Amino acid sequence: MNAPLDAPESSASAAASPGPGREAASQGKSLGQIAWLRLKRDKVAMTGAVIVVMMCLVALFAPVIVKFLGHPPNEWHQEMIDPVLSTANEPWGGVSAEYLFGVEPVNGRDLFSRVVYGARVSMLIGFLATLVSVVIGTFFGIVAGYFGGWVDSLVSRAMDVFLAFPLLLFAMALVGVLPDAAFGLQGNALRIAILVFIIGFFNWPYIGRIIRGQTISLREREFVEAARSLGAGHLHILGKELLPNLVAPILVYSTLLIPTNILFESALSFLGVGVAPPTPTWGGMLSDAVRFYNAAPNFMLAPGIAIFVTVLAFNLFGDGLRDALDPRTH
Amino acid sequence: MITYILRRLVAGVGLLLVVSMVVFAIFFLVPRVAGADADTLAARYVGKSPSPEAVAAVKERLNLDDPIAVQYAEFVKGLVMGTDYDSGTDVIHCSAPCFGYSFNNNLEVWPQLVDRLPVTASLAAGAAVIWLGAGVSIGVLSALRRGTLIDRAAMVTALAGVSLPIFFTGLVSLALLSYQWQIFPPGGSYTPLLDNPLEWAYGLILPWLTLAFLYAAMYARMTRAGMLDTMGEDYIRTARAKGLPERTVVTKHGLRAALTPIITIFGLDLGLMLGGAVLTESTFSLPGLGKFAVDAIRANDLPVVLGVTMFTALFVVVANLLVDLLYVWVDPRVRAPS
Amino acid sequence: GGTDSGDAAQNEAVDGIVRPTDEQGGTLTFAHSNEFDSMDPGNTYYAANWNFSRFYARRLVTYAQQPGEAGQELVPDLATDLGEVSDDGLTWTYTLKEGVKYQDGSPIVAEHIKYAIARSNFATDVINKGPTYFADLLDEDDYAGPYQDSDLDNFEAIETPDERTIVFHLKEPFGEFDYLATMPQTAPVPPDADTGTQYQTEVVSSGPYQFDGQWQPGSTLTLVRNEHYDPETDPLVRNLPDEIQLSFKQNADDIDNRLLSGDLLVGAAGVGVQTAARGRILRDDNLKARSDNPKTAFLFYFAINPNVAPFDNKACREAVLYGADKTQLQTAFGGPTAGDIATSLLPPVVPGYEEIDPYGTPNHEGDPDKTRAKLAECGHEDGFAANIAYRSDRPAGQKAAEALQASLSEYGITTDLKGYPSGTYTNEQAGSPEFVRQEELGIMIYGWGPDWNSGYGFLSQIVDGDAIKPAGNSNISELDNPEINKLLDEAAQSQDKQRREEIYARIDELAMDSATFLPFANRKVLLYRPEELTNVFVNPNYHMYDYVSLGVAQN
Amino acid sequence: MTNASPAPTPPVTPPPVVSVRDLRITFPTLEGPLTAVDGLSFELSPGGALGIVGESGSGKSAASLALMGLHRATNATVTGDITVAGVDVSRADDATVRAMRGNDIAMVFQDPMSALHPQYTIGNQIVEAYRTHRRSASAAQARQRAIDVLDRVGIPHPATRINAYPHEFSGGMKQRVLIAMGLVCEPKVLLADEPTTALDVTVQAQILDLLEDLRTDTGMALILVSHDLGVVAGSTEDIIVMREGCEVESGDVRQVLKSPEHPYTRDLLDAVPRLDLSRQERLARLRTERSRARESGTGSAHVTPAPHPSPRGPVDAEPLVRVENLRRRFRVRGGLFGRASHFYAVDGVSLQVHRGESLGIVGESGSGKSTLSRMITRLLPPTDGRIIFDGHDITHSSERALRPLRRDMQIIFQNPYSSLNPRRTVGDIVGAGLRVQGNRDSRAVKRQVKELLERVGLEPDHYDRFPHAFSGGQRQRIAIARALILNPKLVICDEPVSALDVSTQEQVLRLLAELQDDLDLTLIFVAHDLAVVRQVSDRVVVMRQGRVVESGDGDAVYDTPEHPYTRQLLAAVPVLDPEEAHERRVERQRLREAVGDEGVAS
Ligand SMILES: Nc1ncnc2c1ncn2[C@@H]1O[C@H](COP(=O)(O)OP(=O)(O)OP(=O)(O)O)[C@@H](O)[C@H]1O
Ligand SMILES: Nc1ncnc2c1ncn2[C@@H]1O[C@H](COP(=O)(O)OP(=O)(O)OP(=O)(O)O)[C@@H](O)[C@H]1O
Ligand SMILES: [Mg+2]
Ligand SMILES: [Mg+2]
Repeated sequence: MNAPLDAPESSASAAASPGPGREAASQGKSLGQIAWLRLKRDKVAMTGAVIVVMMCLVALFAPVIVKFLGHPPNEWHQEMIDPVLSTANEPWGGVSAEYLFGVEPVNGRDLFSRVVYGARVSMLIGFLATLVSVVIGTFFGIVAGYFGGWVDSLVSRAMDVFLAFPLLLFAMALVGVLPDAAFGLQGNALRIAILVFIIGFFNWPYIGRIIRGQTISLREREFVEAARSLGAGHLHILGKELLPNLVAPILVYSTLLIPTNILFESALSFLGVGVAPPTPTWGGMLSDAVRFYNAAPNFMLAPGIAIFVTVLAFNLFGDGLRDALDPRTH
Repeated sequence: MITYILRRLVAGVGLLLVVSMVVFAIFFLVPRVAGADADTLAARYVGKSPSPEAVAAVKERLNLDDPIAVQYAEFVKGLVMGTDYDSGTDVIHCSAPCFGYSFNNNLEVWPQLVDRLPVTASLAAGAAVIWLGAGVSIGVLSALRRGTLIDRAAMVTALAGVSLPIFFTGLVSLALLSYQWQIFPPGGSYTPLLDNPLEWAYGLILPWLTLAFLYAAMYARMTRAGMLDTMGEDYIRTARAKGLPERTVVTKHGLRAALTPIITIFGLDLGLMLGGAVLTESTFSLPGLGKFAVDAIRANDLPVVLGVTMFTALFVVVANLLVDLLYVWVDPRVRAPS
Repeated sequence: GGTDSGDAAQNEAVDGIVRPTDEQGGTLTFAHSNEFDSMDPGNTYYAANWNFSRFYARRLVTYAQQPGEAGQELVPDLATDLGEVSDDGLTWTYTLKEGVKYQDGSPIVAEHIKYAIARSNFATDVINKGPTYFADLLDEDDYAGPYQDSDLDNFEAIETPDERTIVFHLKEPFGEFDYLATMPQTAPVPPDADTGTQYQTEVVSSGPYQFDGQWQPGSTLTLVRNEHYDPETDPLVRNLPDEIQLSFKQNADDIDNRLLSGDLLVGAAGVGVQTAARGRILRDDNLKARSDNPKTAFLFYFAINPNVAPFDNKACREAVLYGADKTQLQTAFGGPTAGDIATSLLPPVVPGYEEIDPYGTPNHEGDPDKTRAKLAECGHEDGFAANIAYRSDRPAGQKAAEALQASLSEYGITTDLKGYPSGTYTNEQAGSPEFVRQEELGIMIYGWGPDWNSGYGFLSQIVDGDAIKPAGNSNISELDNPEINKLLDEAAQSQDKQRREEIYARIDELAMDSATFLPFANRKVLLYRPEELTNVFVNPNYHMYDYVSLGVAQN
Repeated sequence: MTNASPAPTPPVTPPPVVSVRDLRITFPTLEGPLTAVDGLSFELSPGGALGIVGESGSGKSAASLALMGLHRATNATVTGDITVAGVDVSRADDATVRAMRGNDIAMVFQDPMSALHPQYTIGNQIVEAYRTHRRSASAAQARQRAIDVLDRVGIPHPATRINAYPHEFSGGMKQRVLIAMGLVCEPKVLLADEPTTALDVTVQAQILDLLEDLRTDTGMALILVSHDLGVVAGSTEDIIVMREGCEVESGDVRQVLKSPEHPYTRDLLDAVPRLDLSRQERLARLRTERSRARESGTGSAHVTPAPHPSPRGPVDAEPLVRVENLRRRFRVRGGLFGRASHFYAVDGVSLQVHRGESLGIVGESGSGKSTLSRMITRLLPPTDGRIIFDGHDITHSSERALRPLRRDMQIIFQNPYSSLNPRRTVGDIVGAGLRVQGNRDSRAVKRQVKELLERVGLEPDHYDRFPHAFSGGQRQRIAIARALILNPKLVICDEPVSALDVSTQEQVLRLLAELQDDLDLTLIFVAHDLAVVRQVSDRVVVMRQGRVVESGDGDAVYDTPEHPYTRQLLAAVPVLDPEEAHERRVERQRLREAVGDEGVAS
């Protein structure tokens, strides 16, 4: 009854190498190369990838972009604002060649610059938090799956505990009670560190479960036993035999976790427990924009669409990556 | 069967206990690490301008000077057996499960939780019906029409659905549908079901749709993936070889198997959501548990935060328990030794 | 464009009574975006609730039912007259009217008022949300409150020689004692009905309306007529509607929309409409005509704490005062409809106010030269770093903090914004000197309104060195100037209104001179009165519509 | 038609019940269209039996599915004419084809484990098949009918077992259920696609016997698809040999098997392991072939033709492996709610393996062979007993203490797909042993690996490839190379060829024999296929339910089996001669009655 365990792998191989006499068709190409070939063919995923790369560049080169296309993100332009109504003098929230997305009500800050700078926080937190989740999740997942027994029980119960928490509430509460300066960090650096840690830390069970499941099925494969019979220790087996097989799921779930984390950060900012102002964040802008939904729709749309496009791009790419790496989808 | 349920129950209670410890530690220990002391905690019970005497009195009354372990034991005792509180005029009994009294309005937390549950439950139940219905049918359709225009359109919509922050969709739909065109009632419109079922539904349509949009998208994707997997299984071929009509093959054989794992996720989602659909309730100002919790967190109202968190954990644990039992029923393999 | 043309009609209810009537009937609906701290009249510190609770909790004294200055007059309510003060100023005596009854028809007796004050001021372990002026002023040493000491006779500072007489003995003279008698804490509470913190669920009414059954906090509060209320005993007309409904935790924007559409009659919090509705009202002359934009006695300012470096140096504080662009602060705060630019502590609506602007700058836009000079004087030519604390859940305050940050940054003063929940802001962060020092909160935004409309009511908590507390401190500038402290004491004890007002103006000057206050806005609120609302005027003490006067138009 | 009248041409030819003309099936793939079946034609008369044989991937299943019309609505392109029971499968509308499926022609699939829906009772699934085509039947009637067919296929207590779920049945029983499901509407044709590939020999024999019985009793026609000529030989009248989608030879079974015309058929025949060939004969044949090859200069390079010592080492010398009374207990959860219970997968096994010897272990699935092998290599700690390897008692040695000994004992696994790490290159996989054992000189490692790759018949420049680029046979060679790189004294082969095609199997066995010859290896060879074991072992141990039931000299066990179980195993092996197959069937019947019906439950 060992068929189900390695069904995907063996069916893929069976298709690739039909008979003993015939040479395999796709010889020489590594699975990674095959995946890349497939990915390249997936227009939608590639679009996602291009946008992701673009957004990363935007985040990275925000100062340069803003220098040429906007105004400093924290610079006030009250001349753009009607003091009585608090909204832009010009229609459409002041959208013009000078202010590409218009200006923020009340203080006339350049929305374009703020959206561009907002990408920094979102991306930074999205990536770092994912890294934290992946590291913790992979470690515990692999250890639980490989050693089984009480280790597995312990880790699995811990994951249950984490999954039973209302994550958002918890993060909110935690951000609220944590001190203002710690670990030699303070201000926004600390805030970001805390957010990264909380988001990352509370998301690890999702990836942990996947890795654990994969590890359990891998552990049953005979190559693990073969390694043991050669005298390999646990470290070798975990690192050299199992980990390479987990790279694909880790990669896929990372790309799918990043957008989730970006959304999570924006939700926290929206609820007012994100990065402190005036640092622009998309969620924070949205939460400010609520009050001006009718008078300045551009204020709401600019960060909203930015979140949407970024998250969508990551999702598209992640989806494509999953398909490309999945041996079943031929 | 009985032993199984008992075992699961014990495990659930254990889980709750651990959750309560962690939550308690975070809310009572972390602030202390961060510099708050018994005085500041006590001050939270006192109004706008607390006098030192008032603070001291509260501290005394709530035993805030005790070691944390003792306080935790008290808390658990309150949960299980209830606690007596001195309300001033006489001793009032906060009966089990007692989550203590809100810092803010001096009211027992538990009845307030129970009070807000119907809102959240209405929100969750309505949304769940929509998202399960829509998500699953779209997912099935997409899987069956794999690669066609319908499939692509459905999946792009689904991806959009999971990529849109719920507060954004909520806000935009409120701005347009409620305020601009006034098709739907504005945020915060909640009528209890028993008062007027029509009003109830009308007031909740927008939150339902917003919430369901996100989840339907997720479920459509999961269903599609599950259906693609199961429709490739050998037993589907067997069913076809029996001469069954395609509809039977898809629903009775394919969907049944594809839905089984979705039950787990649904249970977890629903459990978490019953603890408060935080963003939706905040966006639509629905007086449910999520909004309650957010307000409480903003006001640093620890007993309430603790209560909602525990309440949610309880729902998750119970939902998981139910899912486990349901699983036994839908998937006979679970009964077999693995 | 249309911001000027509608001015004629705006503010109609500030200067006069709109649609005056004595027609009874209808349901008066209120909605609150949050909830009151407690509906217990002895346990609340919200102006709006002091205003609202008059429906069911009559006090010894109240305000005349008039708009404008006339409305600041005190008139006896349950008492037959204003307080009668002894020559040494230490004893105040009130006599109750005859025939005043509770909702169950039983008579209101002086001892119940004594009891109400005992529970609200001396049982701070239980009832602690309201102010404790009585505890501070009464000549009482070791009374433990009615819950620990059920013998009311041990509470010696208040005497009730007979059922209708109540005598207060003070430690020191206090000229404005009648104002204290307007507080809801003087509303009578029958000891038998008192359930401590839970009294809020079944307050025993002494006014024209009573709770409709036991009320569950958080749910809609319905008030129905109190049969035993006798309008003859009441100086005010406050019984027009048949029923009053107050719902809580409503979405703020939603409240505005319902007000504008006439679904709802009053926004209970009394803080005016939100940004979104403000835009709509100000753009539409018809709507604008139905709005009022009264000044309030609420001041917004930044406290500059002299115990946090570099603000221990006065020149550094002055640099901030000269560097701030108040027009920017005003816009950030919501523009002219949200507040006038403030130049000193005392709000213009407080009697005795004198206009001064000790740190004035051209057009209020800041004075670069003076700022630089002061920076040089304090030894930081190129600026310095500081923190600005604000309430993270108050958007206007946050924007103001950002505005200050923006204008200071021009002088190299870099600031970090530190947001704290408003729920604990006064108690644990800005109001905790220890915390302020530890986190180096040099600049803190704060808002302050008087508990009653006088200089003492306004100033005593925020400039009095004796009022500095380890937690819940309101004097967050930590100003401890002996001269100010002395003047405050003198004002308190003086029976001479004229003299008191002179003193307040002097304190204002002295406090400003300490350079620990950067006042920037005297709040104004934009109120909207739906057409169905009758008998509307702005109460000059609470700075919102006078709730108990309101009626509902009958077709 | 019955098996009593094997005449190829009956006097009156009734119209064929299945006729296929010029069938062509093409699948679109990433590498372009793939023609899985290419111009296949055949006919099947009512009551006839047709065998379709061919190696894996030759298009057998694709063709079978086409008969059922199961390529409809997939992306496969099917051309040609298919007529089944009067229905033109390629042109009829969906409803007609559906009415035909299960009713006129029923199919039994390759893998019984996955062909049944896990969430419905078997009764439900059979009843469903019945009521689809017999709409007038009441629920009670359908249920009765299901019980009847279950009874017919030999499920004990069908009236109660009808409520069981598939996972509660063994593989053989599931296959019976599938057959019952096929029978329930009394189809004219039963199409069995490798119905026994996933099963043990004994179970395989039972299923084949059952099919034969059914055919005789009900008169339905049978199409039997298999890659094993032995399976087809005993159960069909006509045969088609397929290769790469084309028919290479067809005709009467006897004719084709006796005098195959096409070389491919001959290769297939040669590859079938022969039970009647002793190890000595096989060794002799092998050696002559090799020396012949060497003379002509085409053989593998560095072979020392050291005359093989006596196959059995000196009896008095200390054996390389001594196992005493070894037991291994496992915990099984008794269902979802029950308490856990214990059972012994290996229960008191004692055996010895001498240096240079090769010991065969046979037994059906679950008899504890793998558990035993894993205990000998200490991949699994034993519960009881002693293991002495090369003079060391390793029964309870720590992993650290074992590490140096691991050089000397290696294991080759059953499944070449799961025993190679798909994410590591061949070089890494083979060289792992050296690296793990502390050899840090990567240049030397690489050289050694390349040499060994060549030795096992792979190209040295396969070094950097990943396993997925190799066929099953090639993979097993990699696995062999991995096992040999440390020059072990003992190699345990746990069913190294049972996942392979007959022809590949032959190549791998040949390689193993050569290596043993050249490197003086001691082998433990585990298999469930008796014929395979016979060819490679000096001594044979027969296991059943964790115990050794018989052991002894290889040829002796085969020629004069003592234990009835051994006899039953032997009788179950399919043979190529249809006449002999018939005799064996009778013999099996007798033995089954003697041993009892235990086989069914396995
Ligand atoms: N759905 C499909 N898509 C693409 N190629 C397919 C598909 N089904 C089968 N093939 C290919 O068609 C060829 C014939 O497959 P088929 O399953 O008929 O072989 P088989 O003879 O039954 O082999 P086995 O003995 O392994 O079952 C193989 O090369 C296989 O990879
Ligand atoms: N880890 C385990 N836990 C529980 N039971 C096990 C475990 N490993 C093996 N078994 C059981 O022990 C018995 C013997 O298994 P083993 O794998 O040794 O059989 P085998 O003879 O190798 O069979 P096959 O021919 O199928 O490989 C089987 O019933 C199996 O289910
Ligand atoms: Mg096949
Ligand atoms: Mg085995």
